Order: sequence, then C-alpha cells, then structure tokens
Amino acid sequence: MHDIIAFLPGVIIAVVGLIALLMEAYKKSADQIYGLTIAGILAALGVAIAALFGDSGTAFTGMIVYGGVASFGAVVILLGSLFSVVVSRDYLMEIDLHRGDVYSMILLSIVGMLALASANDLISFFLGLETMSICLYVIAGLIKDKKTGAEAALKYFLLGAFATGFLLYGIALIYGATGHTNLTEIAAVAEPTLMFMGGSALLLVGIFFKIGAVPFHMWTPDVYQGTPTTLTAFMATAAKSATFVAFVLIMSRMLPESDTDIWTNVIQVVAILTMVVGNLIALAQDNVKRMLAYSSIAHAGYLLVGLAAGTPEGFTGVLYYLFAYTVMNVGAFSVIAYYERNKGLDFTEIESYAGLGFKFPLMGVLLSIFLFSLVGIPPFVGFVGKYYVFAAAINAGLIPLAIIGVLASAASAYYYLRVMVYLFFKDSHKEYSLKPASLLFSSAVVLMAALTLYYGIEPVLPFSGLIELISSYYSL
Amino acid sequence: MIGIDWYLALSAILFTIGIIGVLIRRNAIVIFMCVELMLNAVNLSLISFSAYHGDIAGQILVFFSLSVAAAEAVVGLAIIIAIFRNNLSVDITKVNLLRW
Amino acid sequence: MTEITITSYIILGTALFMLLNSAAVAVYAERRIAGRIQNRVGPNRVGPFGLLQPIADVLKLILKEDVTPHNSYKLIHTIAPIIPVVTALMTVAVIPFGEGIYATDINAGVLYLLAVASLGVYGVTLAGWASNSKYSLLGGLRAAAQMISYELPLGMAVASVVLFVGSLSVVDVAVAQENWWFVFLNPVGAIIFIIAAFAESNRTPFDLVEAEQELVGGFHTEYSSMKFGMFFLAEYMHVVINSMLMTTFFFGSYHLPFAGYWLPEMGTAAKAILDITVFTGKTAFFVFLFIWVRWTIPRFKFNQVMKLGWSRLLPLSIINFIVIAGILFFFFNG
Amino acid sequence: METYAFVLLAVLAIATALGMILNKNTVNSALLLVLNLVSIAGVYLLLQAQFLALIQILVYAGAIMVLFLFVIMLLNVDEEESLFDKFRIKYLVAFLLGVVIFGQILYSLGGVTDMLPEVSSEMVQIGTVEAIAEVFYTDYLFAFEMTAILLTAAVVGALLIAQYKVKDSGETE
Repeated sequence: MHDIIAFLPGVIIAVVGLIALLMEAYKKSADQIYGLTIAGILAALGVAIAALFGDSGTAFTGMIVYGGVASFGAVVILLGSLFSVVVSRDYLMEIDLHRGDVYSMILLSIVGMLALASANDLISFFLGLETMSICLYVIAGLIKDKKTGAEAALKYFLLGAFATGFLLYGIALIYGATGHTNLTEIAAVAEPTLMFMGGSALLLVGIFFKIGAVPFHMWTPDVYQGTPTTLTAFMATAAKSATFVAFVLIMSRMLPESDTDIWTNVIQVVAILTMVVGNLIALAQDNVKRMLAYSSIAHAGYLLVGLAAGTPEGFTGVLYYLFAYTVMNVGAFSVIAYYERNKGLDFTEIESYAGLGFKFPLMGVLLSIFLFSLVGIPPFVGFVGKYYVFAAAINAGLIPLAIIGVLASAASAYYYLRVMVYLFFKDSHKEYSLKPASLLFSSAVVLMAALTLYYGIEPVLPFSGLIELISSYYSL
Repeated sequence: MIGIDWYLALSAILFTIGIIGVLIRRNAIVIFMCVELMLNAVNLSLISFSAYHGDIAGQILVFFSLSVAAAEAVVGLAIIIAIFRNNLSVDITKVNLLRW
Repeated sequence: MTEITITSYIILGTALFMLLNSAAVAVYAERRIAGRIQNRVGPNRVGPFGLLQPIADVLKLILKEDVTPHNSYKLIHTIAPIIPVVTALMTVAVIPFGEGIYATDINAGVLYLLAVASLGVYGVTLAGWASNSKYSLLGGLRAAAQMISYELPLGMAVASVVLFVGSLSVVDVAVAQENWWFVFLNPVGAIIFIIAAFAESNRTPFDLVEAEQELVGGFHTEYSSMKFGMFFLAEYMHVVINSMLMTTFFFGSYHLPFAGYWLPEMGTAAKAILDITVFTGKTAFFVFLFIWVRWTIPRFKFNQVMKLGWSRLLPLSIINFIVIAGILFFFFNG
Repeated sequence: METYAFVLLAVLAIATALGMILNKNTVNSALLLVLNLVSIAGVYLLLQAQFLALIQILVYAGAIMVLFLFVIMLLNVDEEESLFDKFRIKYLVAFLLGVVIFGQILYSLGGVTDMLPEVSSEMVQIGTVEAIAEVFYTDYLFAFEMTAILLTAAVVGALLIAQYKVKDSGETE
C-alpha cells in the first residue's frame, strides 16, 4: 500500500485545512469554509471507515501504523470532530467566531490527532501530540475578549509546555536506554533498566497530563469552561480519544512483557484517583459546563481502568468506550451550547436550567438521553462501554479497581440526574423563550442520540459487530 | 575525552534548574523561558545519547523538538500578549482563575 | 572541516584588518559620493581629497563625552554596541577571497553565515531597549521586527543558491560559479537577496530603524562618543559584509564572468592576485550600490516594509525556490 | 583541550541558567538564556553535532529569543518586585521538588555511567548536514511533513489569538 493512502484521512484533512486557509485569505464566506470543512471530515471519515475493514501494517518507514486500532481511532476522532463542527455553526456565530481561520485551526488540529492516533514511533507521537496541543492552546483562547478565555489559554499553555518538557525527557531517556525511537524496535530490545523505567515514568507523566488524569488535571476545568462550548466538546472527545489511542498503541506495542506490570500498577493508582477525585468534585459543581469538565476527568478514569487491565480485552474496552464517550459527550455539550446560545455565555449555572425541559422538549429529552448514557444506565451506549472496561479489569484480576469504578460511577448518577431534575421538575422563575434550533443542528443531535441508543442495544441484537471488529485487531 | 555521563549530568542539572524556575517565578514570560530551558536540556541529552549510540535518530528528534519549541514560542507569546491586553500584567498570581 | 593552519590565521587576520579599514573607506566613500549625487563637493580638507577625513571623525568621536542616560540599563547599554561589530567580524571567517584563500571551510558555512547574521539583531534591539527612551525603544522594536522578517526571504534566496551547489560550504558555492554566476541562473533569487540584504543592514530605503524625522536617531538616539562610533562602524562593516555576501552567493565570488571557459591556467601567485582583485572590485561595486541607493531612493513606511517582506518577497522567494528545485529535479536530475 | 572546553561551557551554561531564574529583570533573564543557548550550542559542537549547533543558534538564539525580547519590550514588562520576599514556603517546596526530580533523573541515568564512556567515532560522520538530510527526506519524511503542518498551525493560531479587531481600536492602543 502506498504510504499516502495509509494516512489518507490525515492527508485529506490537511489539504482541506490548507484550502480553508487560502479561502479565508481570499475572503470567501465563512459558510463556504464551514461546508468545505464538513465535506472534508466526511470524506476522511468515509476513508477511515473503509480502512476499518482493510488490512493493517506500517507505513512511512515504520513511522505510523494504519488499519486496525489506528483506523478505529481515526473513525472516533473524525466522528467527534464531525459532530462538534456541525453543531458549532450557530454557537460560533453567536460569539462572532464563525470564521474560516477557526475552522482551519480545527482541521489542522485534527491532522495532529490523526497522526497521534497512528503513531508507531516516538517521533511521530511527539509531533502529533504537539500539533494537536498547539492548536488546542489556540482554540482554548478563542474567546480572547473575555478574561476567562485568555486565562484558560495561558493556563493550558504554560502547564502544557511544562508537561511537554517531561514528555520529551521521557522520550530522550527511552531513546537513551534502547537506541531506538520506533515502538516495535524499542519493544524488541527494551530491558527494564533504571533508565528505561525513568523514561517511561516521565512519558507517562506527559500522557497523563494530556488526558487530564488526576494529579495532572488542574487545567481541565478552567480550560473546558473558557473554551467555546462546542469546541470544548471537540477537545473533550476528539483530542482525548487521540491521546488514548496513542496510549493504547504505546502500551500494546512498545512495552516488553516484563514491564507491563509496573505500568499497570501506576495506571491503576492514577485511575482510582482520577475516578474518585473527578466524581467528587463534579458533585460540588453548580455550573453545568464545569460539571461536565469534571465528569470528563472521571471518564478518563474509567478509560484508564481498561488500560490498567493491560490485556487485549482491556484495550478493546478502551476503544469501545472512546466511541461511546465521544457520541454521548458531544451530544451533551451540544445541548448545553444550544441553551447558552439563547441566553448568553454565562448561562451555564444549573439554577438557570430550571424548567427548561418543557420549553423545548426535544432538546430536554435529548440532553436527558445523553446524561443517562453518561451515568451508564443500561439501554444506552455508556453502559455498554463501562461494561466492557470493567469486565476487562475483572478478568485481569483487578477486582478492587473495578469495584471502585462501579461505585464512582454510581456516585456520578447524582450530579447527572440533578441536571435533569432541574430541567423537568423545577419551575422556572423567569419567562424564557428559546430560539428554535436550526435543522442541521437538531438533526446532528438527534443522530447522536440515535447512535447512543442504537449502540446501547446493539450487543443484544443478532447482527452486532462493533466489539467483534475491535477485538479482532488484537486476536491477530 | 569526557564521558557521556558528564553531558547527561549537565543536561539533568539544566532541566532541574528549568523546573525550579517554572515553579518559583511568577512572570509568565520567564516561566515560559524556563520551559524553553527545559526543552534545551532535553535536546542536550538527546544529542549525547545520539553520540553514545552512534545513531542519528536522536539528532533528528532534536531538530523536531526545535521546530516544536519555535511553534510553542509563537503561540505562547501570542497568548501572553492576549492576556496582557486583558489584565495589563503577565504576573500569573494576578490571573484570577489560575489556581495552581 | 579542514585543518586550521598558520595560513588560515594569516588570512583571517588580514581579512579582519581589511574589513575594519574598509569600513573607514566606506564612510569616506559615502560622504564623497553623497556629495557628488547632491551636486556638492563633500569632505575635501583633511589630507589629499579629504582622504584622512575618517581618521578625523574617529578622533572626534573618541574625544567626545560618553553620555549614559540616567535611567538606562548601564550594562546592556554598554554591551549593545559591541554586538553588531562582533557579528560582522565573525562573518569573515568563512568567506573565500580567492582560490584556496579562506580562513576556514565549514561544511555548513552557509548556515554559519545565516546564524551569525541572525545574532546581529540583538545589538540594535538591546540598544533601543537599554536607552530607556521612547525613540530608541521604537527604533529597537522596528529593528527586531524588520530584521526577523527579512531573514526569511534572505534565507530562502540563499537556499535557492544551495540547490545549485548541493553543498552548504561557502567555498563550494564559490567554486561552483566558475562558469556561470548564479545571478544568471537564479536572477529572482539575486534580486530578493539584494533587497533583503539592504533591509538586514538597515540601509535606505529600509532605514526605518533610525528614521530621523520620526525617531530622532532611532536606536542610537541616546548614544554618543565611541559607543556611537561602534554602531557607526558596524553599519558600514555590515554594508561591506553584505556586499561580500552578494558577491559570493550571486556574482561569481572571485571568478570573472564565465571564467571557466576562457581564463587560461595561471601560476598560484598570479591567480591569487587576480582573484583578490576581482573579489575586491565586485565588493567595491556593491558598496557603491548601497551608497547610491541611499542617496537616491526615499524611505518606505513601516507598514510598507512589512508588507513587502511578508506578502511579496517571502512568497516570491518560496516560489522561486520551488521552481528551481523542480527544474533541477526534472531536467537535470542530480 | 576538550575537557577544558566542556568544563568552561558547562559552567557557563549552569551559571547563566541560574542567573536566568534568579534575575529580577525580564530582559536580563532573556539575555542570560541566549548566552545559555549559545553555550549549549558549544557543547553540541563538542559532541560533533555541527549542524544542530548552528541550527540551535539560528533558530533559538536568532529567532525565538528575539521574539521573546520583542514581546518583553513591546509589553514593557515591569521588573518583578520582591522575588524573594513572599512565598518562602513555595520556594522551599519548589527547591525540594527540583532536587527530588534531579535525584531521580541522575539515579536513572546512573545506568549508563559504567558503559562505553566516549563519544562514538561514527558521530563525526552523522553530525553533518549531508547525513541528517539523507534520512530526513527518507526515513523521517512523515515527521517532516507533520512539522510543516505544525508550523502552519502555529502561525495561524498566533494570528488568531494576537490580532485584535481594528474597528474598535478606540480602546486599544
């Protein structure tokens, strides 16, 4: 297979991103660029889905992998991006950011994510991660006229650059210990020497920072709050999925057997911390956007449970969970963005949601679906994802971890359901009149809800196939 | 000839100085410069390892890390300018939201 | 890297000595030529034809009071004037003046030149900042912006030359022009290089850094005596250096036009004398060009300078680079 | 000879680094960092990485740090008053943390000290421009193209954040 075809989704997105830039330079309307962006992502998504069923291997002299996990990662990333971009138009228009360069920024960051999610070399891992991060720093600072936006960007940037230092040192030490940067070549020669372990530890610190795991989560709430809501969804899903897929690739390809245990222990501790702290602080939040930020920290914890298992089953669970998390989280953020669009940027306090469910029932019901799914209640995809992740942990013998995870997710029911209580069972103190959502927006959100429902019941359907597809990548 | 460990030790010292600088300074620009120092220390290690292995990958990685540092500098300084417009200060303790 | 021998030191020493003197000559030339262009005589009192005028100038500068502004940052204020002089002097190390006549041949000499040139901006910028005066600061800021901006087209133009040579050694660049000067092969690159070199040395039409009408003296408003003298010296040294670079990269270095086709074999000494004469002659011509332009072309506005750099020269230089690379790859392949 | 050069450069690098984090004046910090970068470039030369030494000066000292200086001068950042007056505990914590990390790094580096303590002779060949260019456009092509995307994104992003609307220029300078 030709190298470019192996990375075709990324190439398409990169080309579209550059064309979008040129169109912006020649003063084409933002709507044209918006349309082009969606078309590009759709095209890339089509290619990535086709590649799901193709063969897998390495390309660009071993720098990246294609097919299998990488393709699935690409699908999840592109799906998250697609939905985030589709729902962005109305919201960004409201805050005067419906502009071509914003969309090209998003596209360029997707290129980074795709490279990250197919990295087979520490160099391409590092570059993918940095391309993504640098774009995200900018996206975090888009609302620069308000203090929150600029401060979020500054905080994200300084901590992110700091973390990059650790990450790079980790890569340097691993390179020093093994003399290679290619994941599989490292795995072939790696011995658990002090230097290799030190490098791994620093690399883990960097990765934990980027996924917002608990000792390194300080940036998450502020950044998620300061970013335009639909783009928060983008950051919380696509970016996180990319990092997790890269994490899966590193764990499954780079680590020699003897080292997996040590990593697993570290990840277990971090997973427990992340789930507990994320959920506990989320309980105390009165701001829905901030609450979702902490909930996304908690979800990173659930994902880490699957990684802690360190088995093919665990990795499968993580990948499935990423898909589930992407669909439901973008959905939830979209509805919040819809409310915000009507009432101004600060309209995220939970008090103000009182009675909104009946004003525009469709959105209220959809938000409830997404929140139910985020809790992990059975007929929704969130439950299936959690089931696979925790089952993998139990099968790997990590029963305490799984129990803590289940308890934490039970606790999370409180703050998710609280939003619904406000939506439907509290009387609104003011007369709100909501603008109707645009057709594109509604259909995107309805589609996400349909996916949430469909994949929630898919495992019991006779023709279910997603989980088999993912697990087939590891049975080879 | 000096052993490779001396180069690594120098790199570790510089990296640590960078970390301490990030932690004690309050001026966002200086913090950022300390991060650059850290990246530089890492580059030094990479080149030492590259010399030690007689392998070129380390030097290639340094080249990319230089590009990343340049990109980060551009974006970072733009963010610092944006925050200065809002706050008229680059002191991170005056950035209200920042709770380290 | 070639071995450094006694000869290299001798060449380096001579070159540095000549460079320092050439700055003085350039000052004299500037004043005389400016006089001619403006229909007046120019300095003609000190010595025959006023030839000793530079020495008198230096004496005057040394004898003046050295003023350091009260609220300035003293240390940086003192260091700043030294930087441009040092960077100018460092450049000489890799320039070949004739066949085999060079101080050293670094295999990345072109990068060395660019690296050293990129350090020159510190002098002007720091001088502007350390003076603690708004005119100086504005001058320094303009200098930083302008020099960074024009480094890119300059670098791209040089890169397009390197494509022909296939080596980053300056000596190889000179040798490769024995038959065809690069100005004939790469005229666009040559023009870009010349414009960018003018901007890099902060000469008219790009002397926004010291635009008298707006900024008094620009970055050196608060400088006097020998510190000012250093800046003055550095400016002319940069003029000479940039002339040398133009000669080296585009105008055949020490070769006569198409020398490879018609120039007979010569003895080493004769060849050396011829080479150095040719090189000096070309350099002198470009110094003259610098002076000529200064006294005939008015100054740009700052936004025009930026626009020219970023949205004209840079794309043009990139296109030029790509076209040349394409032609070389598809038609000459290797 | 090489040992003396290394000791000189190392001392210079450490001194300037310390000076950078302890200096109150932002411009001085930036200049000390420039010196630090140049001395590290010198160390690269000792390691036979000539190309990277030059690139280090060209990119870091010549471009990135000028940008820093430019921003510092543009914002006219005041001197930080009271570097050591407040937050003594914070400094202590920072220092301890730094020492701990340093110890850990040294400890993990300890693994190599008793191995082959010399610069490999192959280095002389691989540090040159030719050798790097050779693999750059073959083995590392993907990373190279990613760098192009990265830099484009950085430029666009910087403009997106730093530019401000011209129409309400009344409130901004």
